[in-house]
Amino acid sequence: MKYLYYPGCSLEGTAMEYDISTRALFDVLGIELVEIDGWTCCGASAAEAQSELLSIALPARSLAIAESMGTSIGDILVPCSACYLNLRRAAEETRKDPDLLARVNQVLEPEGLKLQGQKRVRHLLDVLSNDIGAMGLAEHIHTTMARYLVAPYYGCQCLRPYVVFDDPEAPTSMEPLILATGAGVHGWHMATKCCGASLMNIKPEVAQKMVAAILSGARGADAIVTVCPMCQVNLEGYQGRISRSAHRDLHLPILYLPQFLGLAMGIDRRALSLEMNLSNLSAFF
Amino acid sequence: MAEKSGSALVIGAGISGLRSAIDLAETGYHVFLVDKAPHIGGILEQLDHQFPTNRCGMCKLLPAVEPDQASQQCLRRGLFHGNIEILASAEVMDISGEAGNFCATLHQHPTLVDPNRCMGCGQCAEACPVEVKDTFNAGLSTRKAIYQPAPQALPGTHVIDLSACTHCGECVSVCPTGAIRMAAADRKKFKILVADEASSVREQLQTLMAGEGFLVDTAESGEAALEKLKSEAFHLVLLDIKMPDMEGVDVLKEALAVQPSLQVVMTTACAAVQSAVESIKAGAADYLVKPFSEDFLLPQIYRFYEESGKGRQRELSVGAVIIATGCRYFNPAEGKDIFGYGLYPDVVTHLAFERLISGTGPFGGRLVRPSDRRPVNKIAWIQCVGSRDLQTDSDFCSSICCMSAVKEAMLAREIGGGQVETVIFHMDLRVFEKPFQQYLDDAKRSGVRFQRCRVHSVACSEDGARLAIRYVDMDGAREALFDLVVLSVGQRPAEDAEKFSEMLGLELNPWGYLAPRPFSLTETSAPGVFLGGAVSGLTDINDAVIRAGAAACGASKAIHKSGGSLETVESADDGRDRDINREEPNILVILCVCGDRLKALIDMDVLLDRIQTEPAVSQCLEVDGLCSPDGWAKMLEELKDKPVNRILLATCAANAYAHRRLEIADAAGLPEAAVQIKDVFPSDWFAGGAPAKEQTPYNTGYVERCLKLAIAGLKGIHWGPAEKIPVYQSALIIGGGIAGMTAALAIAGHGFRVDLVEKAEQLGGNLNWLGRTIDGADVAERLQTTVSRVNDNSLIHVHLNSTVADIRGSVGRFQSTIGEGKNAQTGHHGAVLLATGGVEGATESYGYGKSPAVMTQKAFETARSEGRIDPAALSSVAMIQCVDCREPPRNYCSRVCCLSSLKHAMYLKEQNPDLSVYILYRDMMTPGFYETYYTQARRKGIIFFPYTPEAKPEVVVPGQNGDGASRLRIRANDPIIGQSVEIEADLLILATGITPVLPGDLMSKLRAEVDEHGFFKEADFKWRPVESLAAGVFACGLALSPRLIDESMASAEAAAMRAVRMINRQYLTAGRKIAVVRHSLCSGCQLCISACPYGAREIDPEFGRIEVNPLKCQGCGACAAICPNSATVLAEGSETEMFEMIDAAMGPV
Amino acid sequence: MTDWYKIDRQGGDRLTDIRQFLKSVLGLESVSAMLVPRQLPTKDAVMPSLVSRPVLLDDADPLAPAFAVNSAKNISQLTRKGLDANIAAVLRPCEIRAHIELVKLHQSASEPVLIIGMDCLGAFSNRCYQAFLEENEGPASEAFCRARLSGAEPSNTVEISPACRMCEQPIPEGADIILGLYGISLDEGLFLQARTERGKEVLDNIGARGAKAPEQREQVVQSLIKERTEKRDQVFEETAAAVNTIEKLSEYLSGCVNCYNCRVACPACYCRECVFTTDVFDHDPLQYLKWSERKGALKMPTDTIFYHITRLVHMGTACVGCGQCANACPNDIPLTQLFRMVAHRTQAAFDYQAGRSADEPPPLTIFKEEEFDEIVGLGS
Amino acid sequence: MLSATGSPTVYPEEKAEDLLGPLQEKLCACIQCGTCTASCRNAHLMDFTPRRLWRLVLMGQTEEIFHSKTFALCSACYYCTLRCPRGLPLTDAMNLLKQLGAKKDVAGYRPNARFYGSFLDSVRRHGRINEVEFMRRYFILMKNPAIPIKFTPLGIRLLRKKKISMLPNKRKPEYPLDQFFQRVEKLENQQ
Repeated sequence: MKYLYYPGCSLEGTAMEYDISTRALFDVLGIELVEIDGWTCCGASAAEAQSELLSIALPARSLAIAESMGTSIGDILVPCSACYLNLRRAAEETRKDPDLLARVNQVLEPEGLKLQGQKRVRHLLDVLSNDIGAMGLAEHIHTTMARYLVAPYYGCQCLRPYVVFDDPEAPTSMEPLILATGAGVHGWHMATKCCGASLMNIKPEVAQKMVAAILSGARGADAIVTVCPMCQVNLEGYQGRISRSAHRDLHLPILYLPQFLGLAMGIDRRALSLEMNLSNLSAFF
Repeated sequence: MAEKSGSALVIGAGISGLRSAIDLAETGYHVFLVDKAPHIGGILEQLDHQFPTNRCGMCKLLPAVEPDQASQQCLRRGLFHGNIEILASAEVMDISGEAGNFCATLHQHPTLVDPNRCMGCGQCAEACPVEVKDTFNAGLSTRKAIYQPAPQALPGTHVIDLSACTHCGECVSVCPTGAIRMAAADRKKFKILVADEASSVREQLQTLMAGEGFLVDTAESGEAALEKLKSEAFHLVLLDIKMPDMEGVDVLKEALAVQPSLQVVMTTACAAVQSAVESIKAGAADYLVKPFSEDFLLPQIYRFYEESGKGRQRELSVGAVIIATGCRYFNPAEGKDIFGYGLYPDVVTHLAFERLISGTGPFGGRLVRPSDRRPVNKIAWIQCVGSRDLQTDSDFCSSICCMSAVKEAMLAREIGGGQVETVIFHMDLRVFEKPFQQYLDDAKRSGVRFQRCRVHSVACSEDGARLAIRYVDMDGAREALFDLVVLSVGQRPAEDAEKFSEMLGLELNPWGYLAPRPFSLTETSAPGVFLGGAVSGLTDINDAVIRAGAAACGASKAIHKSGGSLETVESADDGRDRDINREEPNILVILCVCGDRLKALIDMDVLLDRIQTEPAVSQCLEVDGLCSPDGWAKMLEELKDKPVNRILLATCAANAYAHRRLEIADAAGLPEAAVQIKDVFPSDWFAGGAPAKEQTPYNTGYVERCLKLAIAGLKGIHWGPAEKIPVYQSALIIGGGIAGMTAALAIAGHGFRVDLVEKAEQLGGNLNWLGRTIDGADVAERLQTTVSRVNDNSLIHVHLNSTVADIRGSVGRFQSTIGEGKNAQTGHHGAVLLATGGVEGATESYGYGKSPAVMTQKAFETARSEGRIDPAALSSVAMIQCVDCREPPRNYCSRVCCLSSLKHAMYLKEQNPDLSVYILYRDMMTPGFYETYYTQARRKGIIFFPYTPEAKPEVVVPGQNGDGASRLRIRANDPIIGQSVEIEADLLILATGITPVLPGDLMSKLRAEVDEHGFFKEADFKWRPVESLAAGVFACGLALSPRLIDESMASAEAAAMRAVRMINRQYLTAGRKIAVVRHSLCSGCQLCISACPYGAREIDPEFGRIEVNPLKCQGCGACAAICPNSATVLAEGSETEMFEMIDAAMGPV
Repeated sequence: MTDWYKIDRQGGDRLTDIRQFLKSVLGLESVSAMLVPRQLPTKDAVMPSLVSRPVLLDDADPLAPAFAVNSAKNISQLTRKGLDANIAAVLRPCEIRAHIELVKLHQSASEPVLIIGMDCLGAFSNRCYQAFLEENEGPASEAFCRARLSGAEPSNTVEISPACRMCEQPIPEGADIILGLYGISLDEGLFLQARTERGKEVLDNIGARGAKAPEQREQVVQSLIKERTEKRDQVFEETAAAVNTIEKLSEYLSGCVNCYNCRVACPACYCRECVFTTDVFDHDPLQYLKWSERKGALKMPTDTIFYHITRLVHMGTACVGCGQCANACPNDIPLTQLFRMVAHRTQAAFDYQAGRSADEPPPLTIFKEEEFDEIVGLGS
Repeated sequence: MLSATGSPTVYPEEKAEDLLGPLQEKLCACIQCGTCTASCRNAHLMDFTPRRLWRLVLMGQTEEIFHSKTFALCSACYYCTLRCPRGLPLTDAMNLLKQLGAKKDVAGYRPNARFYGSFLDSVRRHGRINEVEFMRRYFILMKNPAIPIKFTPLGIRLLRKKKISMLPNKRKPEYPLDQFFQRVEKLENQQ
């Protein structure tokens, strides 16, 4: 099995450990990730706030490259939820609107690219839960994680607005994966509540309150696992400041899902880049 | 009884189906009433309370004139009508042929219980080990696999739920009458082939099913399976969807080619469910998901086994078909489930709530939470769940939920003694029918709270004890806690809609409902096939009953047109009319002794001795085993030539025999009333609860007392010759608008003369100025066709420029004076229909009359059609809804105005997209599929401002207050932005609604009532919506209430059907249970006249005596109760009889 | 309408003034006769009499504490079949109320009758009235009147009837003309109140002159009503305690001999033939034996409790509390207390008051969608 | 401002600029039910609730809309879009407002616009985002010394973890997209 791989900018920078652990995980699973040649930024939340066409054309560029890489490799796998949504949106909107597709292709044409809409855009969580599944993972689990109670945090953009692989309001897809490691699932109400996203840059005081509510909701759990670099950095980057303003200790380990699964599969901690996380992961060393 | 040749098929025995069936049966046709469910009544079986009375009232569907045609008993218990054959648990598989000559193929689902033997004792259900969710109680409780489908139905015949029954046989062994058939012998002949690659599956299934006695063979590949199917016949194949050598679907197709009648069930793993669903389309009977548990699998196998039994197909020849299969409801657990339905047990649908508060419901009528049975203090209703929601593909309104929520909230408050807090979260309140607004006001007064918003979500409260509703008010998002949340779930099309659409080539609307033709609510594109009730969109009871009447009318016309005779045939005298009043009571007592069991418990000699001393008893007959067909037949045999005039059948479980009373009566040559079936000992005497032997004297006394009570009652049975009143076989219709003309055509279509009286110089009424309907149908064209059909019909006599000057008489015999002066004619009619219509309401509000720019909707419509409106010359138009409406004194919604405004607004916007249109409204009344026009109007950019009666818009007319402005100015408030806005408009269109035109003098001469707004007062708004309590007087169209054109026409057809039923015979037969006056005792206090709800009594002007009209009298007994000295009595139930019965009941034990 | 008129004292006592007033009314062309309590010439009895010769009104005595018959029954006799003349009737408030009930039951007509209502001072039972007469050696109406108005006991030996003692409606509200007594000084002459157009016309025609309302009256009347209401409620309480089981009720009624006097005396009992005298209760002789066998002993006559309960059911909505039932009972059964209590509660349940207004339809003749929810509703 | 003057808005308004046209088209089926407001995690921070904002859009109140902070506070969680009973693309509409806010250079929205602008500049230059460069440019644009300070602690931690580097990363491949952006701009301006 092979997937086209779109890491996205974050996974080259602030979320390197997400990239590293994802690759490590798939390596153990025996699945090849083929990085899209010369992929470019998806536009993040900036493009859509500046220009409608740009917000489609930017991700479309990477999609078109992916298509040019042939049909032998399967779907496009995207770990970053923001990239996933932007790529997916470009794919869906151009499929619905032929005029838009034509305009996008007008932009792409000078580079010798053409978007045809052949590739499916899949989120990492989608692939893990549907293509591999808890059973598929179980074969590779060597270390029980029974000591841990884990709070699955889905965030927004892998679930919404496109309802693809899970209930956008009450998602459950992470649960079998966590359970497969032997760990327990922390039942909570915050699993889909927005982390504040780019508000953290623009209105940090607002976003930090949102994160505080999420961290409070996870009390009792040993860790939160995420599937989005934005969520990850927002949840772990400001724990000190948030604890101070909430007058409560809200520190909590935050891991990327492949990091957590990787631990259960016995992958070396360094190969999962656990040391790069901003939150204190001593409980997992 | 008079009979008419011709028969009809009514599919679906809910309210609508029942109404159609009874209408047709009363008119004399034979009706097959088919329902998939094992009981009749549809959803009404589950609803105890209906708005606006908060009670039931279904019995009002029963015939009121000639009441003896049907058993006058609670319809939720059952319907027994001589002309109606009820086929429960049956499904229509195919219909072929044409109007007047259809052939319908029926499949009878097995219930495994013989209804002729089952006495409803319930011992089987006690013994049954299988417990499943009780769908009757909306899943709030459980029931057994063998169960009584509706708790109130009589006799309480049980059925087996084949999807749950494991065929363990426990019930068979406890059934005292051997009513349950679960013979193992036939299973050896039922051949099953298991085709699966996995040997483990093959072995599991083979062991399991062979263990049950079936003949099982296996195949490991598709090729092998086909080989076996080619060589021998199988009944059932369990086929894996993925065979090693070929796709399961291909195996299926080939298998069906080899054995077309083969039942193939696909087996599949979870992941391949999608392809399993596709295989159904390819002809598979069903699919099952692996892995199977035994408990799940066996019932399914048995289901196929039982369904394949012989004699399940039946063919019916009918002249017309009415489809009244109702609708389904939205399942809020589907999709996003934002309200936590299925997740939190205290989130229920409105149907479940009805069961929850029902006395026969899971909690005995107590208002408690399903989760923990604790009392409920605060309830929320969430409206528009799966309605008016594009997210759930429901761009329609479900029409009934506003009122049902209001009703439920009022009931909850009543049950809770006013302590229960009730909040309804709603969008628009759709109070679009005549009594709705007033009911809503009552609810507000009684303390029901209303919150206008769309609820965002329901979640568990933080402490986990309650439900938190998240919603928005003008201040932003809020959260409120409740104990119970009721979801007003919207409609979804009937499961069968698509099937019938394919079967008969019927049209479906965009949401999958069977769609009627333009200008009709019931006619389909297939002649002879009609739609009734909610199958074409959910309706309230009133509407359903009217549509059912219209459908019956259409069916009746179709049968008549194709040669179904309207000649009445008198059936031979068979004792049913024997006058036993004049005979001394001479009673035969039949006692079922149940083998030796009764003798073991009582002293039979003593009993017989004591009974024989009763002078009225001529003979006492002991019989055995009435619950067996043999015993029953033997008993009937014994009755021949017995010189008795009354029969008492004494048994256990009398209810089980109630519907067979006529058999006994016919066998003995007696009227049915002369036969009584009574319980004289408790059924549990024979079911393990038998009392000890030493109690024999007590037991004997017990039976004696029961017998003597029954004998005393039987002595008082009154069955004389029924009075027959000759009928004028023609109808008078007052009003020549669309309703009057439609009714005239419908009645004339049955071959009767009609006098159609119109006061104007031309026919057509309001249709003369209406151009188009909102759905674009051409009104003028329709009017023209209708007028010429009326004029061309030789049976319809049109009197233009005429009124009815005087009218006398009552049902069957009205005499009228049509016209005045020397042109006056005298008319003789059996029925009178008022179709006098309505006019646009007058107003002085909002500057009307002060400026030509302020006009009514009618004025706009007229100006538009005359080309006096130039949309291009306008830049801004405002409309105000509910002008002088929906508040006292005109406290009703006029139904048509919102649609008119939308129609006008969209017209203007289409003609001139730059034109701004503003609609100021209270609640937009776009029920049903009209909702989509509201959506369209918004999409076209029409801007809507809601207002409340407390803060109405203000209008400043140019020149007023010394104002120099050239345009109208309308000031209103926008609640969302919380600020007032001012609209400058070139034109202001006022929706002033409809007021009725009903001649008061004629109404009082007809003894028919007028409601407080001047509309015709229905005998009952819901159940008898087109007739007056004064029999023989009907109304339709706007005289009844504000309505749209197609609704007016439906009411006209419904009224015509009822009228035809009055005039289609030469004589009307009075009921036998009616009141009589003993003039020698009467003091003339006239209390009885006031007390009679049917206007059946009046003072004879000649003798000053009180007279009873036998056709109008319903034998209710109100007169007898109010008369102090029994000067008026009911035919049955005089004091002497009552005293005797009381005396007997208080006798020794 | 509440216009007051005054007729000045003519010099004699109040009874003389009243007789003078009645004569002037009978003197009107529009009044053919007058029904009024009158001393019978032969005996010391006061009975309603239909007087057509004005001079005979010198024996009229509407102040006499005698109440042998509720005159509403007499008016029914006079008007039921239609009366082609107009009469006047001098009535007590309870008689007026009974009359109104009978009109609603189509047993009387209101049009031919001009009603002159007397403020009611109460009356003795027939037997006590005889004792009163003996005590006073003559009618002594004036003395009775003075005693009652001053609050003193009119007799040393007998009390006025229980019905009157608990009567909280002593003012003849339904009359055309009210002859006022309460709160009016004896020296001031007659105070008359026109309650209807018709009454006003009569008073104008006889030359009565308009006057201010008597000052004290309202206060006197209100305190009297308050006192009587308290008395009434006390009686209700005692009676309820005395009949609250079927055993106690049968003891209460044990003196009944089925003479049906109470029924005959009752103004509201209007049936041409009572159901208790029809064949319904004409039991088969064997039936009595059967009952006796079942119980061991059968009290005779039978059906006495049933009779009274039936009357309570039939008349409970129309009972005006005049007390004639008890007055007529030969065995001194305190029927008035029982009937008033039951009637009061029954009428309250229907928000009805017997005799209050001719326009109120009797209970059970109208149908209300919503009523008695406590009985038929879901909350019950 | 809306509530300040108390004088009513008069309709129909003179259409100054057809800025809101495409937005109104997206939203005109709105029934003002408020599901968007109840869905929004940030609604309590907004001066106008989303429902009110959409109403203002439909009523053409350009000035009020762009005075409002509401659209700037949208974190694009798509809850409102998911829930809207009319199925309206509300998050897209918020984006459109952000685009308009940037185009109009609305004062209250300027920091956001510059943040996104800096981001896209970086993308335009390198094809992928260079976080350090983009933040630096953003700080310079904002000319507010308080802003970089707010980000410093996180920046230092990221540096320490070697997730970002102050030096241009030579190892990283570059995919300049300037021409691509120019094509987009050109095409968009044609519309």
